[in-house]
Amino acid sequence: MTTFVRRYGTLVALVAIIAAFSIASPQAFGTASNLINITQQMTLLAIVAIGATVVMAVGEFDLSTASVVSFGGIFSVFLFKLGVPAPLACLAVLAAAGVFGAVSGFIVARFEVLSFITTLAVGTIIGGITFWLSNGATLFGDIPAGFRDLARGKSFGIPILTFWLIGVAIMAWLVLDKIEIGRRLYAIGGNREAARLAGVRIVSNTMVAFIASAVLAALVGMLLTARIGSASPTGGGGFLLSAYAAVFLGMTAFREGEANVPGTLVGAAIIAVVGNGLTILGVSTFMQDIITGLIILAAVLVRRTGAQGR
Amino acid sequence: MTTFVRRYGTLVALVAIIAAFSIASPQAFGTASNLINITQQMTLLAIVAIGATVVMAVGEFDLSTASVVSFGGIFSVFLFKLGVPAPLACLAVLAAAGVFGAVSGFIVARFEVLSFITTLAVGTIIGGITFWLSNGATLFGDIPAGFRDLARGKSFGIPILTFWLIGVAIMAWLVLDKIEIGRRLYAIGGNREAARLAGVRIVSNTMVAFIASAVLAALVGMLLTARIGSASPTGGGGFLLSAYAAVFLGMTAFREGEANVPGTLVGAAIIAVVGNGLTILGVSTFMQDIITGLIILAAVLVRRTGAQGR
Amino acid sequence: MTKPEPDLTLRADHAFLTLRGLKKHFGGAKALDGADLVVEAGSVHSLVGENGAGKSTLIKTLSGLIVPDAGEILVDGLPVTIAGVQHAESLGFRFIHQELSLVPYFTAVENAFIGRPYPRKGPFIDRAAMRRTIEETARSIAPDLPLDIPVGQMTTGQKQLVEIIRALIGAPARLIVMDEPTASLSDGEAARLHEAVKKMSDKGVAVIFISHRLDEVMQICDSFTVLRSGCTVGAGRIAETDRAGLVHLMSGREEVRGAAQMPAPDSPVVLRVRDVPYGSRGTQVSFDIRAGEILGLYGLVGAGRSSLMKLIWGAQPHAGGQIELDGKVLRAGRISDRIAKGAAYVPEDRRNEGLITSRSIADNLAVSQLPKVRHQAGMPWTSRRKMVERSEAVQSTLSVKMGSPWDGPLTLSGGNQQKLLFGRWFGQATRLLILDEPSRGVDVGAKAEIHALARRFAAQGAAVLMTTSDMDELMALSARVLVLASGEITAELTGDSLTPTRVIDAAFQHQTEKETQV
Amino acid sequence: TDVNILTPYMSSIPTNDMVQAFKTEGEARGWNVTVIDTRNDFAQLASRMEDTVNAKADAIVLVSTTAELIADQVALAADAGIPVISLDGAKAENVAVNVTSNNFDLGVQLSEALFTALDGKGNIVKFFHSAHPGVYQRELGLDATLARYPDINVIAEHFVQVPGPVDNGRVAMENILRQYGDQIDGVWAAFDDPGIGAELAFEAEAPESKAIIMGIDGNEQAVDMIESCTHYKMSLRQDFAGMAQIGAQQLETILAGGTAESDEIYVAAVPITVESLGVDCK
Ligand SMILES: Nc1ncnc2c1ncn2[C@@H]1O[C@H](COP(=O)(O)OP(=O)(O)OP(=O)(O)O)[C@@H](O)[C@H]1O
Ligand SMILES: Nc1ncnc2c1ncn2[C@@H]1O[C@H](COP(=O)(O)OP(=O)(O)OP(=O)(O)O)[C@@H](O)[C@H]1O
Ligand SMILES: O[C@@H]1[C@@H](O)[C@@H](O)CO[C@H]1O
Ligand SMILES: [Mg+2]
Ligand SMILES: [Mg+2]
Repeated sequence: MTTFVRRYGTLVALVAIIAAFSIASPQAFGTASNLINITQQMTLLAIVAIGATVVMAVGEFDLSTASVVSFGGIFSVFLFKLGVPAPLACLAVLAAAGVFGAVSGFIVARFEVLSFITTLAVGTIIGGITFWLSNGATLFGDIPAGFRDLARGKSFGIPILTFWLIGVAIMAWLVLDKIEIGRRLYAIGGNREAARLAGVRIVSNTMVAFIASAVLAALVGMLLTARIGSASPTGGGGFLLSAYAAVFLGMTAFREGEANVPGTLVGAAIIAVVGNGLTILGVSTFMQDIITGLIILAAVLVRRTGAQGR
Repeated sequence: MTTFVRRYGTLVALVAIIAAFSIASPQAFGTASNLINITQQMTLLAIVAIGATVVMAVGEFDLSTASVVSFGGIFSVFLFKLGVPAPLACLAVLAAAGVFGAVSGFIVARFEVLSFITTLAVGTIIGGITFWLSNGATLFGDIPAGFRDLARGKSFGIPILTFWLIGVAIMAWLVLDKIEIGRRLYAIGGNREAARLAGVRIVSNTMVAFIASAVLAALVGMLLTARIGSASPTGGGGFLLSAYAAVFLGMTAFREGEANVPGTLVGAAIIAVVGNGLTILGVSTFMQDIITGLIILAAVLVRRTGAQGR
Repeated sequence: MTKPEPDLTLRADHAFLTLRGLKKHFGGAKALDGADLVVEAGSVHSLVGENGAGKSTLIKTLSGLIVPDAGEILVDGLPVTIAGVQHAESLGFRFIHQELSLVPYFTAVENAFIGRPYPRKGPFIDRAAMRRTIEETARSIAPDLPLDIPVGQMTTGQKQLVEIIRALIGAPARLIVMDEPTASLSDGEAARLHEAVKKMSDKGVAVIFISHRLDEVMQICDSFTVLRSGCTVGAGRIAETDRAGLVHLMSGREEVRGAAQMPAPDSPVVLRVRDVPYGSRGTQVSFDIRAGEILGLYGLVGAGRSSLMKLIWGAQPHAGGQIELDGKVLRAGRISDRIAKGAAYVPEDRRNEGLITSRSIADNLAVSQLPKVRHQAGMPWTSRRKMVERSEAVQSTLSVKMGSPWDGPLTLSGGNQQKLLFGRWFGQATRLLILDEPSRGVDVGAKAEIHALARRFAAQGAAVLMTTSDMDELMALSARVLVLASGEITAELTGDSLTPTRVIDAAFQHQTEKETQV
Repeated sequence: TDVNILTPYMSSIPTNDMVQAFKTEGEARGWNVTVIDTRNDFAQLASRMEDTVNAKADAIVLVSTTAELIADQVALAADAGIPVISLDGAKAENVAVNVTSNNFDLGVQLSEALFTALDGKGNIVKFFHSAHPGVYQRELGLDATLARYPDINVIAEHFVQVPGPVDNGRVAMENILRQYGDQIDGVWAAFDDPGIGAELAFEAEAPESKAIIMGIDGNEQAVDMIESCTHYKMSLRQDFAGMAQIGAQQLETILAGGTAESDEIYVAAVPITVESLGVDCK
């Protein structure tokens, strides 16, 4: 029992939180439709967090994420305004993001510059480019309906956004856990020197991780734009810390100390559920913050209780 | 020569940047009064960054920094509005911050929860408290002139804020480099398990580091309020990433891979000089971002060129 | 092969691998200074030399990790430039590096495949096939090794076994280089490794075997090369030399070996351990160590020796019972309390538990004794001058081969790193010395120094508790031995009953019991 | 003539509109206009203000911020003889003129319009952001108006997160809808962004709802929603172009050695509604 709690503590915490809110608000919170809706609300955060998970698998941070999300939104609308057809525009956005990721990954791995400062610098540059593309303004109009449909509406009663989440999560899980490259990324993250001694190519594999993170962030930028119908040059600002919170919550969830996709999903779900539940209960903003902080602490500590003291 | 560039690369970069701006704008940038003014402008960032340096010495992050800065400003004005005398109010603010730091440090060290998620959660709670104290609004009025004088005016032609920077930097440098506790903190940061087995007390020393970081952040919150004459519940938001940028720039500056006070000062100076210089040259915001990012990359890469490839 | 050939370099044309005139310097230090090595196909070749002689550096040139400044490498008589790890792998070279390099979150199975082609089912990794591949090898080398737990949770010895298995699986190798593979193995496991080495060489695989355990070198190797200060000073066939000859070539000196001594019968008890619950079954242990005594702890890999020593050191709180030092009760789980009362500890895994690699040598030597390097008593200011003095004292007493005290410890060779861990306790009035594999990876000369040191501590009235996997060392230092098996003390041997055979029997006792029960 | 525009809120639509409009006005007068944005960071705003003074600019325009928040730096400019004006700010010492819509009045105007449309009774949801001094004034305007409408109830309120106010408003509205559903009669948005989010939530979760949304700014996307006969019924457009124009005129006078007309000039806001846009939603 204690072993169970220790092993799956964070998951247990999620279930407990859902149970508690369901009891507090059976009609509004504890309904199938609300729970389904939460999956849609958590999608954007979760996809950014999955990107962060891949980068953390190689033991690095990507702080350019927020800028890339904003860039993804602005650059797509910028291209629409130029009359570029939607599919082409989407490809261009993802490709540009891929280039940013490749640059960060290359600098980090080839020159062994700390990823923290590298991605902060690259993120600042991307922020500048985004401001330049948008003139600092929120862009609205000229967004094709087909593009907007990427993130709105439902199919079989399930929000389209939820399908994106499922798709990205399965892909990332397969890549990290089921195919060779995932093992290489984790080897680099777990012991870079050992991986190098074993002949794992550090530069190219690290680049792959940063490219994945950037491409997913840009995808989120586009989905956000599709969802709200406009793009702001600072629209991605809110994602960075919450995404890493989700990853770190998830690192305590299943495998100790390793960023992993199922864990990140649990982490993102905790954040989304708490936000949803507290708003439904009408808790004031400052109380929401205090309670959210306490719940996150509790969720990571539940794993720890009973762990041997030092 | 190359060894010199490699060893002091980031410092060389700072000097080069100052030289370049001085040539570009001899009347406005390259004057003694402007350079002195930069030391004042960098003070707040640098003090937050010094706090971050102490936490990074034990190998941890403190992401509650931004919230504590905001808290420091709001709580002091809140106390002034209640009529609490300034010296008492300042002590109360620092003490409260110390308690926050102690809680984070204790959770991180005693339960071995990752500092990233711990301080994010604690920061969220502090943010909630700050909103509650301020009702979400920017507070002004009722700030005693004596308090405001802590951060304005000059003495012997040097801004008062610059004295704060000098004082805090010297203190922190002595603590980290000259007295015993510093060696203990670095030992923990270098190899926590080895330090523990060598008899270094992990919990109490880690708590000291987090307390230092929180107290310095709260001090900055008060100095900020004294400087601009108001306190916003989100006023500290801009400090987090730049402070860590300064620390990471500094880690490449002198001692490889170790956060250190002189390095952090160089890092903070680079950020401040670039911001000041580009504004004086009238470079537009987005171009400022792009150039700032490139300069930071160049500053860390200059250290790396010639370093053996892998 | 009828007539023995004293100088193998003369027969380089028959060799599978030849290294000629290798040079490599790090800053001012010459790690290799004209080293030669000739290895015949299917032979087990021993590379010996003192700590810092350049052995590890030499083999790193073979793995492509280090590019030599001068000299050439010939494979099958043809010169090659080894461009990197993968190139070395493609030449059929496999390596067990001296410092453990494993991914802590990965299991043994996952670690074994890093950098190797994975078996696949469609696009996916075939975990079952991975496990099957390593099971076979694991069975012959280490039947008890848990394959499915993260290696971070394993003992040092178990990790060592994982490294060995890793080098043995996969595409057939032409050369396996083992840099001190047995440093943390006890005789049982080492014997199994020796068999495996034999099997490989029978199949025509060449083995370069680096070890400071000269007895095993004599036993399993065919030929040898001796390095001194980066230079080859001798080579030949093992059959034509002896242990003393090797030692002489390595150091130019003779080997000193002492004998274990019992303390005087009336000497007081220094360490008293009473009813401390320990091990998975929570059995209680009790024992005493008297002033001047070196108590040995023996057991197989994973028997629980290190855990017991850590418990006494206060690294984990114990749930009951009592530990006393000089009659004073030690606070459970409080290391600083023990240091204050004069206890000292040398951990077994120097990289992960011992050294703070990001800090200088001087810092590593001062970290447990910071008040000793104060400018002035009572003030917390640290004196750099005193730190340097302390480093110099350690350097000369233990003959540590090092540059500046402000260099990082990773610039030292493995054996010299080990000496730093001893140096940490210099200048303390030591009452209890806890040694976990104290001479792991140190050369015979330094081993003698370490032994002399342990004896000196004991002679000054300290109690010494030592674990070693090296039977010679055990016999040389301890007149009383506790044997652990699966977390329980299975025997206490002393006097006439203390013989290597009895010790090993007791260590295996539990296992045989388990087997007979099944 | 070097004119520096300083603002902490360049990414907000109204601020941006105003900055662009002023830039056009200034350039037409042959000024060299530089824009500096400090992204919500007031410490930086203070520093950049000092730099501008050091660089000896000829005039400073503060946009969307209260000069009181950096009073010392404004005084520094005054000492250096550099005129400071503000747009969308507040009256303050050393500021020659503040051209603005009266934020408190905007709040009252919005509340009146919403409550009248609800016939003086009903439940409303409030989206606010008190951290912004101007937007906070609107909240005070709401409070003052509420006192006169006892039958209007604020059943839920949400502090909008910036950056990302649209999506934040949307998620909050979705969740509030779960709890209150049909009980919601109106949405009061202190600025258009969360109102847009609320409309998106209604579209997805409660298209049949009779609730109406009103906001402030005349944000393009909000106007588009009003025009499309959604729940969005009104947005108060601040006349940013007008403010910029008046501001530029005043500054021109000051630079020519004259003085500003008054220390504060109000520019009236224009309600944008279905009627004013001339669409038929029947
Ligand atoms: N990265 C390095 N930087 C500086 N000096 C080094 C470095 N690596 C090795 N050396 C030096 O080179 C010499 C040879 O070291 P090496 O590790 O090859 O010795 P070794 O024979 O393997 O010793 P041991 O038996 O202790 O493992 C030593 O004096 C060591 O200090
Ligand atoms: N960090 C850990 N987490 C979980 N189990 C551990 C850990 N360290 C050791 N163990 C287990 O505890 C048991 C005893 O380990 P211990 O290190 O005391 O053995 P040992 O006799 O010193 O072995 P070795 O010779 O390999 O060092 C082993 O079965 C090991 O698997
Ligand atoms: O006046 C505007 C507000 O309406 C809001 O959009 C935020 O920015 C301010 O400048
Ligand atoms: Mg070696
Ligand atoms: Mg052991």
